[in-house]
Amino acid sequence: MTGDISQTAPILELDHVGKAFGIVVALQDISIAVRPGEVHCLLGDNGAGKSTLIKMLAGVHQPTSGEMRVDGVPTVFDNPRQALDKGIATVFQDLAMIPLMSITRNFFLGREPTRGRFITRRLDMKKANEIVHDELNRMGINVRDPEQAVGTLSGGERQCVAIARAVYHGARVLILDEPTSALGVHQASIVLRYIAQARSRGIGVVFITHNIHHAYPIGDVFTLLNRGRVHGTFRKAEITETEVLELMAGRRDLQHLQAELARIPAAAPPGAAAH
Amino acid sequence: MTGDISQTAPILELDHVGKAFGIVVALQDISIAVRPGEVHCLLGDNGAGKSTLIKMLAGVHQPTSGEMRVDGVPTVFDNPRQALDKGIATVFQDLAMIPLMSITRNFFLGREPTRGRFITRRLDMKKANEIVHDELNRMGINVRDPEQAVGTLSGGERQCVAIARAVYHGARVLILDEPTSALGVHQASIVLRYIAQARSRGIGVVFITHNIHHAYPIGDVFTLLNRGRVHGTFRKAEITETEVLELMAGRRDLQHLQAELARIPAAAPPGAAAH
Amino acid sequence: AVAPAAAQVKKPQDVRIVFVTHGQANDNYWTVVKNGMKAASDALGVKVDYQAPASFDVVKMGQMIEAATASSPDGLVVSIPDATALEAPIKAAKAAGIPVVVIDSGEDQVKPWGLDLFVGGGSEYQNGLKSGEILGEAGVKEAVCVNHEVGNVSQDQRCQGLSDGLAKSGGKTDVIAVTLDPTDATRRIEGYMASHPNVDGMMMLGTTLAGPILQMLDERGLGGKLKIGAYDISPEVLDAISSGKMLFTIDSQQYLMGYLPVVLLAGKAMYKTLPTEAVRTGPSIITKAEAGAVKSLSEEGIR
Amino acid sequence: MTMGTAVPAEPHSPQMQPSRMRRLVSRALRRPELGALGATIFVFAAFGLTAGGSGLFSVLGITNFLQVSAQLGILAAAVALLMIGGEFDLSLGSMIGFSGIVIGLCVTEFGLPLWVGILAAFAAAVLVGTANGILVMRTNLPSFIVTLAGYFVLRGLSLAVTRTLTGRTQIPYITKGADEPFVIWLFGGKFATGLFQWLGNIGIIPLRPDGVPIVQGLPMSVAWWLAITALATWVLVRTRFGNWIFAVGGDLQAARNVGVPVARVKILLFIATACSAALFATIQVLEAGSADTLRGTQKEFEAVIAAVIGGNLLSGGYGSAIGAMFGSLVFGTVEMGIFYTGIDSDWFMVFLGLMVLIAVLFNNYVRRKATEGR
Amino acid sequence: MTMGTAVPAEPHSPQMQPSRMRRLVSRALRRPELGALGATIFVFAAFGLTAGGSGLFSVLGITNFLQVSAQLGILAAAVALLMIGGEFDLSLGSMIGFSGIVIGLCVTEFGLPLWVGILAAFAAAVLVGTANGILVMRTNLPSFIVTLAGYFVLRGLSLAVTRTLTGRTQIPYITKGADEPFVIWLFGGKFATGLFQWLGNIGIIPLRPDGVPIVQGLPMSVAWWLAITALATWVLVRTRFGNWIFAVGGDLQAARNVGVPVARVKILLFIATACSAALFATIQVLEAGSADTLRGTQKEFEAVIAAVIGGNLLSGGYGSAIGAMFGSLVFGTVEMGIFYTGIDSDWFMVFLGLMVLIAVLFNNYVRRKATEGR
Ligand SMILES: Nc1ncnc2c1ncn2[C@@H]1O[C@H](COP(=O)(O)OP(=O)(O)OP(=O)(O)O)[C@@H](O)[C@H]1O
Ligand SMILES: Nc1ncnc2c1ncn2[C@@H]1O[C@H](COP(=O)(O)OP(=O)(O)OP(=O)(O)O)[C@@H](O)[C@H]1O
Ligand SMILES: [Mg+2]
Ligand SMILES: [Mg+2]
Repeated sequence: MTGDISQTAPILELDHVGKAFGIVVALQDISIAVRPGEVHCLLGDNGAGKSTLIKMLAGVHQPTSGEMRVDGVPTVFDNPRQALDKGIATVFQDLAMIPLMSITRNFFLGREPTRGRFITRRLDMKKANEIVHDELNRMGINVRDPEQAVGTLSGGERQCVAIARAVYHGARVLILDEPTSALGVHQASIVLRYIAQARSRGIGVVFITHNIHHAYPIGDVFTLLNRGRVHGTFRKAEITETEVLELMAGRRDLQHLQAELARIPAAAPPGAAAH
Repeated sequence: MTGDISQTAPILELDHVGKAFGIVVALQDISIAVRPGEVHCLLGDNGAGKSTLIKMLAGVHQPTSGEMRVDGVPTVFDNPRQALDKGIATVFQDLAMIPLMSITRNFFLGREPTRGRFITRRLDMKKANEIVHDELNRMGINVRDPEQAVGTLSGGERQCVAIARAVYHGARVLILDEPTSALGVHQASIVLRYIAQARSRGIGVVFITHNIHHAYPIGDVFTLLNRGRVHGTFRKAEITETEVLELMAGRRDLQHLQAELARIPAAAPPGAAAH
Repeated sequence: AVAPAAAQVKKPQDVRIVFVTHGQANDNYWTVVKNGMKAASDALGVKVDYQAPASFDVVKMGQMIEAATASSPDGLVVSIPDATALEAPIKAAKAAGIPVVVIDSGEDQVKPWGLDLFVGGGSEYQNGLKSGEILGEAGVKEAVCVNHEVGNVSQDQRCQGLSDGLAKSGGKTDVIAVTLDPTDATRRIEGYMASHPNVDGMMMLGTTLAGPILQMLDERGLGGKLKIGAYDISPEVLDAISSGKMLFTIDSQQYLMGYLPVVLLAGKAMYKTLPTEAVRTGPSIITKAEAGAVKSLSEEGIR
Repeated sequence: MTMGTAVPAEPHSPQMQPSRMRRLVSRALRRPELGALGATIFVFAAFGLTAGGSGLFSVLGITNFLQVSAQLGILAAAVALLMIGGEFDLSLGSMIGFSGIVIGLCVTEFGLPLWVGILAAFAAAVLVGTANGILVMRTNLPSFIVTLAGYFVLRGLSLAVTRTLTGRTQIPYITKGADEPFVIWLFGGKFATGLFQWLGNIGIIPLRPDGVPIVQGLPMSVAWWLAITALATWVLVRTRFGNWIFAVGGDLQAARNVGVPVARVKILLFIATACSAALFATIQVLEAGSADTLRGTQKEFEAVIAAVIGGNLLSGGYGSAIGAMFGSLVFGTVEMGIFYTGIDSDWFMVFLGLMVLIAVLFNNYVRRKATEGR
Repeated sequence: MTMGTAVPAEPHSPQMQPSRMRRLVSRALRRPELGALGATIFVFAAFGLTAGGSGLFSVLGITNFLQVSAQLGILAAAVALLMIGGEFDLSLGSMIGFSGIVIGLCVTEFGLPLWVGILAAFAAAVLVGTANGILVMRTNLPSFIVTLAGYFVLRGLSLAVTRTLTGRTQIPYITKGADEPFVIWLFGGKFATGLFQWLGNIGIIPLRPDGVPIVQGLPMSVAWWLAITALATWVLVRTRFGNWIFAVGGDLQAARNVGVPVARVKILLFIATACSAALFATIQVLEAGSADTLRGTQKEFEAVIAAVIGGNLLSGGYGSAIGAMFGSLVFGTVEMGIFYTGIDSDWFMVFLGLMVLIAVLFNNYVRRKATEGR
């Protein structure tokens, strides 16, 4: 845990930032930095404030105290559009999809490809459909029809669309709030590969997950949130997988936890016992 | 893979059941059985039809072909209420919560505890609040105020409420559609313990997850769905963890998958490499 | 059933006459017009249709006149609340060869547009003027005009007439805008009276609100203080006039506006006859002397 | 900076566990009716300043705007429940006219006693409400369009039937021959008459020449208003059914999935709304003594306005009956208050619109301050 | 049975990959306007049976109901976009009255040319639309209540200003002295006059005694109706802005989160709606030659009905402008058609309500069959 000053300059920085909803203080005194080419894992229990934190980075919420800096310049995002314009793309935990709209229209919402100019400027739906079809195929999702309403997709399919969209549009920072939670084994591995690719392109990634098997292989920096406060930031070199798991469990007694997990198969059902 | 006839009689059975949405065939020729005191894991890729299947069990969708039997009696659930009345409680993938309503009111929705009789019959909010507070505490969730709107909870907190509700009300069958997807390590382990407890009480459990570390320790029977069809049902005794993982990956080449996962840390970022 | 069939150009059962007016079917005034129309149609055995926009809407009315023209009736009966807006459709009907009779309002347009006949009372403004003069004679210094349709030209003209008529004897007039809801209307009037204690006269522009208003005045002990006039008649108004709670009401005998055009236009279709001069049905002022006599007729919807 | 220090996790940071007191306050501030209360206070203050001396706040003036608010409030309470349940009822106004006609025809044409007529009106309301509800639930059509049919059909039926039977569009003298003082008092009478007589005797209320105070009591509609608001609030806050109303309005699919009998809830709400229309009509008929096919025009609209001013969400799932009560009070007071300010009647609508907007903005401001500020 | 057999996974089960043809058909069947088309066909069939020989389907009759539908349709197209965007505009009807008054006053009181008056009306519309939009977005209040203020204020202003300036509430003879034939033709004239004269000459349209066919052409409002529907459809289906409209109506928060400029979209929608009211007013003023403070009453309501009949969702996020066109056609045809069937006008509203309901039920039935059946 030594301060390493020689690193690349951060793209995004939070400096003693806090966020309150009325009397509920969701975040307090948060300082983190997102650097290019680095995967920054946010760890923490349910309700620790991870989603609230990334919503500030994405321009959905505005901090109630402290300062946010983009490329070192103090910035306030009034809305997510401004964050997007700075190249910060986000996969929100609730996915931010319009159920009644088609996959393609959701995919390009706010960033529609157009054809022609001035008065004849129009959506290029053919191209858009093709892009969507290809991008989803790359993720192992085979949609019947890109003009199908998103509301009829399965939970995992919908999440894939949201990830593909963010990856496609994300230019400098990619924020992923539990992107793999609803994904199958195959799709999840593809998403992890995507993250690795983004990192190697020099994109800064903020990655939230509760799955140690997703977090440890890909993360470079791990920040633990607990009840709205930062409880430590660690580089991968300084920490083992077990320690990360301990962080993820909110520093609860891991022994206890593992004992518990071990107990489970022991409680075999009467039916199974009759075997 | 021998037929074992001596088992306990199933509570729920699907017999060559199919479901179509307009021209989209989501399920076809499905036959499964849910037995008391048994955890039945549904595995399958994203979009395989797992949620559609459990929605039929829960009375949300009606089969378009085939027969469903409860305790051996052919049954059609017109709505989820009828399933609930038979003791079948479900945690839906979209959680089925009303965001503007309080935690307590959501928890007891449709099963409200009342006090007094006839004209003076009223909600027993005090008792309800206490129950909710205790149940959530048991799951490791510390809500500030059970009268807080569900819409202000974090994704994981919300999922815990839905699980606690189903466990509390589920009398004979508990259906859980990716209940641990948004949960922290601690909360997830508690949910697994709950499932084990339910099993030992003789409750039949249907459990959907994409996490092998959650599925294998607890599952007694594994059914693989693929593109709307059952591709095999296996008892735990007949199958290893790796085989289950292979099933979960949709029988894709596991070697390939593991190679892929292994490749990820290799693609270390320039920043990290400078360390 | 009137004349030997042999002489007829057209049989009564083939005759169809269409009314298009600006009065809603559920307005008390126009319902009497309709009753007259119905009576004439039953008597002669001719077919009549009545059509009016659901709310005061002259454009819709123009479109209805066009629709009527399209169904090529043997006669068209219209009211003209807005001459500019209705000029084109009415002239088009006339041009299509349909005889047009004007009722209620629009006497001034009959000659210039080459229409066939006018059947109705005096102009709204003239009636209003008359009401003002009567109230003035009764000693009213400060009157209110209870208008349930602010913005409707004919109602506005009645209030304007009242104001000018009362001004002749030095009185002044205020308009109270109300709705047709009896509670709203009575409470507003009550509020107005409370803050304007000098009001001593009132004109109601219809009978719909008469009952509730009179009751409210009684309750507040204002009953005898006010000199009240109204337009149109209803059993309640007539009773009030008989018992002296109200002074008078202005009746246009609108039953005739429904009855006569049917008879006359049927005559036109069957015998090619039509009067040449306007038929005046009003205004007739009903006071205590006549009130009792017409009450039972009013209950039947004839007056 | 990147390398943080691991601080031991505090089990309870003080900010995350606000005190019981603050929690109670914050809970009170979260109530939907709070903003409406603010708007009410604002409206009274505004009229206190501009129309203070004009009699608006005299006994007569108060009775006056209370009566207007009360009648609207009876509708608004039911409409608020329906709105929380996520539906509309456009046929409300027509149902008022229709109920009045049913009572009138029963009494004057068929010679039945008043109470039978009233029962018939309520029976009709139950029928119409059931039809609305079943149609909405069966067809999945928006209630806007289903009840629109009722809007036209009921208004048309009132007219056609009345004209066929009586040749007119008004039915006068409904209460004249009736020998049912209790029924008339219950819906169209006054209460607290003793109090008002006493107030008159001690000189607080001016007396008429015949010794009767100019205001003889509060209209029964005020009592009905309070009773129905209390009932609606009880149902919403304290019963299972109330819980279900919030649920079906908040998320119909989720409510169905957890076992709420959604169809039953919505049908009952439509019935309640239609019955409030019948009650409104009964009160007006017994107060005015007559029925008219045009009664109730636009009331569906005003009731929704009152409910929305009172903080009920148009999109359903949130609101309160007490809010609707304040909303009716705001609307009724503004409507009557403008009269006392002596504004020219041509400008009436301009001021009505502005006052409603300002009241709602104030409502909004109060609610926002309460839930977000600090 | 429990012990299944592992079947090799088929890469493409045939049911999961419907043919291209079926996909196209299913896509067409998913269009929101399909049901409205069904309803339109139903209405025409119904009137063809009951009023076939009465002149409804003569050239004059067709022109007549087309004109009624066209005027409504101009509003309905804009209202459909606004509804898809998740908002309402109650001030629409008042805006019609107000625009007409603006044109009338400019011409008759201030002596300005007609086109300046029309420009002024549109400028007023842009202002009102902007105000509505900004208020809705700034305050987060439901548009119902914000535009309600406009509903009262604009109607009141029309009345008060007109009366102050002219002493009346009607402004006649607006087009009388105007020497602007093009402007008058553009909004209040007729097109396809040559065609109709020719049809008259060859005897398809009856001629008047003076040799002119009884219908001289289609009113320009029909051309405006088609043009505006086409424009609205283009915007919805083919532009980014259209995409944004669906998004803000479908889920405001999600749309904002992916970077849609929600405030701009909604404000523009309110402006478009107000402008459609100004266009409607211009057409009526130039056709009728007069303005009246009461014009446009209830049009906000009729436009919403037309849009809903046309398959637009009241809750936003789904619908089409072509659907709104069919909806207006259904409403206009029913309204005028009943007249030709010779039904007693007392029963008019009853039948109007039933026809609207049946049309919508039919719409619903068609849509359901199309998307779910098979
Ligand atoms: N709008 C809001 N109003 C009030 N409280 C809120 C609001 N949004 C979030 N909170 C509270 O802030 C806390 C942090 O929520 P957040 O969603 O950031 O958690 P999280 O770390 O993302 O949890 P999870 O892993 O379960 O998604 C929660 O306790 C939640 O109840
Ligand atoms: N209402 C619907 N209309 C049309 N298609 C539907 C509908 N509901 C589901 N589907 C389709 O059925 C398929 C199965 O969906 P389902 O939600 O059951 O998948 P799942 O196995 O639960 O996937 P996941 O693991 O991602 O949750 C998907 O391809 C989905 O697009
Ligand atoms: Mg979260
Ligand atoms: Mg699923």
